[in-house]
Amino acid sequence: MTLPSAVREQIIEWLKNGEIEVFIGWEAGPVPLQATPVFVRTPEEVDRLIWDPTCENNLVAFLPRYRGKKVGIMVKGCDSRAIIGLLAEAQFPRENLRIVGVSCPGVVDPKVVAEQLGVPVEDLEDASVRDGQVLVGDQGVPLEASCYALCRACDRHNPIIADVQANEEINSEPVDDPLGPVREMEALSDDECWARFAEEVSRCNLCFACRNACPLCYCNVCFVDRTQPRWFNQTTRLEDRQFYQLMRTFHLAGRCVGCGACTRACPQGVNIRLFLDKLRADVQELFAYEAGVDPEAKPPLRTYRQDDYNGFIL
Amino acid sequence: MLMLPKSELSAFVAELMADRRVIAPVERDTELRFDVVEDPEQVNLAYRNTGKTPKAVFFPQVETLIRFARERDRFDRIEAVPLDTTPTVLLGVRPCDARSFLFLDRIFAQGRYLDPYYLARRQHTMVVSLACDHPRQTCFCHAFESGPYDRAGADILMREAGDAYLVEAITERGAELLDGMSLATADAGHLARAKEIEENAVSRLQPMAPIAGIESALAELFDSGLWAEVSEKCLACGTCTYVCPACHCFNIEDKLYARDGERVRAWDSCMYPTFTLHASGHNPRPDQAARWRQRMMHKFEYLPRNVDAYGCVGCGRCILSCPVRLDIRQVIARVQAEACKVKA
Amino acid sequence: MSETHVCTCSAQGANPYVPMSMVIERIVDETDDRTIKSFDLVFADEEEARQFQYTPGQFCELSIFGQGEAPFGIASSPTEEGFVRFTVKKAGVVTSKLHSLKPGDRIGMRGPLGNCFPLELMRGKDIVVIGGGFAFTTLRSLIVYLLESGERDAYGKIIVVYGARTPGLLMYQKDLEAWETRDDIEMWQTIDIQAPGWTRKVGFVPAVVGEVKPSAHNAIAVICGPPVMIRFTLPVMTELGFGKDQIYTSLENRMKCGIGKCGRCNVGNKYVCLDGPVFSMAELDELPPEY
Amino acid sequence: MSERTTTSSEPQDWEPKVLAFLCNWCSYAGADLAGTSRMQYPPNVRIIRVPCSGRVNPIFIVEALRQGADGVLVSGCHPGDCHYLSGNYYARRRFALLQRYLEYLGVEKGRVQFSWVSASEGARFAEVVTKVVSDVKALGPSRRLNINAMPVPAVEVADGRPA
Repeated sequence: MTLPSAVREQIIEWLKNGEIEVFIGWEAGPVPLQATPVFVRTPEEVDRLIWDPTCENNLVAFLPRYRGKKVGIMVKGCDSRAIIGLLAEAQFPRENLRIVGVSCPGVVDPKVVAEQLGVPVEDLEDASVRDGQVLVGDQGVPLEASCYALCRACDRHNPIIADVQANEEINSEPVDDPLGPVREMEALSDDECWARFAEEVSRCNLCFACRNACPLCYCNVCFVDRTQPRWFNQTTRLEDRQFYQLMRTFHLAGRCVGCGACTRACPQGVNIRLFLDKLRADVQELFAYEAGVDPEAKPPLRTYRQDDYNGFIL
Repeated sequence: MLMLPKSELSAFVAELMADRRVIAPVERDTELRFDVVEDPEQVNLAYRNTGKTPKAVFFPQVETLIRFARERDRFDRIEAVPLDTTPTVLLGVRPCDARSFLFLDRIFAQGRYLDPYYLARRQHTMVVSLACDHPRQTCFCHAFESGPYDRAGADILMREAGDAYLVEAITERGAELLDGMSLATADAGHLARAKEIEENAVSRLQPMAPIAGIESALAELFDSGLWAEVSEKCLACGTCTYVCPACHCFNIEDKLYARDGERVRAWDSCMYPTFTLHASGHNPRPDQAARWRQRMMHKFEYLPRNVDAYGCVGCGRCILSCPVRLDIRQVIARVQAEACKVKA
Repeated sequence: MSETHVCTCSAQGANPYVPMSMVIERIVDETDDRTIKSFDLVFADEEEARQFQYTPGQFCELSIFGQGEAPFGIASSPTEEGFVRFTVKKAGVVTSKLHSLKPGDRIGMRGPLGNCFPLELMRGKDIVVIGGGFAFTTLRSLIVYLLESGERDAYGKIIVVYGARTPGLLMYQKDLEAWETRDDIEMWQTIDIQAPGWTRKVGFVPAVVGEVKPSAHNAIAVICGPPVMIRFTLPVMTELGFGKDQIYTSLENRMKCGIGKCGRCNVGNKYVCLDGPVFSMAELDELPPEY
Repeated sequence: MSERTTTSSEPQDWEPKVLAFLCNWCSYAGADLAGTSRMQYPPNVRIIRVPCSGRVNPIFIVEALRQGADGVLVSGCHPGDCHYLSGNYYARRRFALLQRYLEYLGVEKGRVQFSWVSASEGARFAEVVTKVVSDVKALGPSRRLNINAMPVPAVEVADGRPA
């Protein structure tokens, strides 16, 4: 679906008057039900931009590459928190950003749609999204039933930072409990936890799509790429998969904004949110902090209080 | 032409399993992938294509090359790893993937040095292809003078024929294998049904310009701005190279344990900055544009010049698994268009 | 190149990934900053020692088990029997570990790999060897070979220009001194800035080459050194009349397998490990600058 | 499938290996005092001196477990006593999260512990080490994250996982 004309005109104006050099948005992709990122530099290209529930990528992941440039960007509710995450960590100046926010009912997971219809995912060839339905041939699946699992637990449909809002706000409660899977895992015995962890990451290919799709994973050299010392072998043995997932997620403790980009990007369907959500829950509980809400707040591991939780110390 | 009723597939697999390892599409860890069959019932041939490629059967994502044992407090006793010579049948491979084996042969089984690990597995494995009755929207095997019913790379080719598969020996060793099995001769009805399915399959292919000749186009485009453009949305994750049946670049690393160690090779990817990073910090391919250029040049220019084959079979996996849906067909089209512009 | 010795064991179908076991016989600090050491290796297996034949310009993969492998040019000459020398600068994981080893320690070696300097082509010609700093390793192999192979007469003049930042950074000092006293080789050593006690040339390598003015007539030049040195030396060579097919260099790229399989050391469609490391400038002109 | 080390069968004389990261200014001095005062504590602990508990990167702790440590102790100055004023406060936040996270992933409670020990608390150091060693002993040899306790694939098939 092309953007409302008012929004298109605003983007064109930004491009024309030099407020931005490039606008990062989505356009229709080669695969149905999955839009693809597009980088618009001229007013003529603005017509390529779309918004609909196939726009799953968190475009904020591209922002750190455009340091020093003036950039326009489209963000969903969850994505907008990543912008705040970057602002809070002083990674991108707000004045160089022009933000178009869209309220998002949840993005479509083709695998879920295929499952609902009982067909291979490749057979969703003529699928489209219209009027709250995913249409495949003469069959339709309601949008609520087509979303990524993590979108069903979404409590942040609306952008919390934007210069322009492209559509109407959405006020719906999460269908699933956002912390449900975490609480389930917490209730397991340590043997079961370990087995669950191993099972989840045993599919990991170590392709690093999660890291590269994550807007907050902007380290110049990731620990897995370091050679002196060398921490990591990219050999997809279980121990390497566990080590990678453990350390990467922990490096996001207090920083992960819960946008789910990692989990959606994973070509192997590893539920990385299961780990990150635990960290987010603990950060909330121990330090009363939620990442991606307040650009002025100090990230919890960059500050302290004298009366912080001390109960775990011998 | 022989025939295998679908109802007898399990029995057929069981017969193969009697004195061979059978690797076929099976459901593992919630995905369908090529893996060792433990129970004939597990084999699932009703699929479009697997997410991962069966190249891993010959060239595993990670394998131990040598082991070293601790001696005099140092790890310096080298132990070679026995080669995997288990007689194996690789069953149900799509023709695009079967063709990729012929390509990989040109890398690992030709030239001045031979790769013993690959060679051992390859020589002891029979490839049974399953013609592709339902090409996907992202398939472009036909751009390589191939198609969903290509028999290249197969020892035996199976074809969908309704309630049965047509089974045909392509190579001598394929014929030998079939000789030992009691398959009926195909009847006219199934032959006709198979033909119908084949025609339907071919008609599903999306129009696409042939790849042939792209190598000369690419030769002119090393310094083109197009690489920065096409790679702009690339996340540099390397998934495309991991799912590619023709990508064969690898890393060799040592792993050390308390009592022993091993030298392993693992798939690597030209999409990673560390792929070409020198110890000095210098990187001859400093940005994602240079890495994408390498990916395209390697597949479509260097390999045709070096081993006379494209490093791509048109399976479309990279398009389907890309987290940002970067479509290699569009890049190919851009290259072809750009080359026309340069000429004009 | 026909004179390249390819390790016969791999040609016979043996496993090209399995290293030979080598014992470190001697370790020499080559520079006064102690970042560069020469390692003289001897074979643990006599049969492997007999089969190992190489030509100047070729390289080997050295491995420290548990740390990994890295490629190094062979610094000894086939004429120096009983050991294989590698001169290694401490830079990465493998080299750091290598520098911590002692005589008697074992390491792995695969090779010889790659092509070599164009010895056939050099016959009957003057040979100009230009080196800078740490990149003198395979040049030493070449010079020793030319002088000691018993066929000194088969080549014309040998002119060597070797430069480093300071006198203490010039490697193989004993060899340099010995060469200076000979009359069948013309030695020019240079340092970047004047140092106390230094009586030879002062100045960057390109400038010294300009002063020495080696004749391009019936000559072959081999240049190895830091990229910046090569970049500034090339115009000087052109001015002296050297054609691109008369100038050779040795490339380095990140390398793993060393046998043309792992796919990372390529420059265009050429693999440094298989088609190189020695390339003529004419060949490099045809290739993209990916090194 | 075999394992690299035979940790599964616990020999009678198995003794845990505990790695301790001690801050230079307080806990390391405390350990020193325990030693010079000839206080008894289990010899199972290997000490790495670090400038401050705040210097301890979580990856050090995980790497210790990977390399086969049965337990890890990090000890620094008491809150308010940090030589660098606030290093231990930052460390405390990090470790609170890490300890919970490791337990969440199935690493047994008690493998990774934290303490504050000052330079004058030799007896306290001995007490802490005694407790950590006895906790780890009760847990048995560490197998989770330990690369030596991972299965060794015999022949790699398909995607590199053991057949």
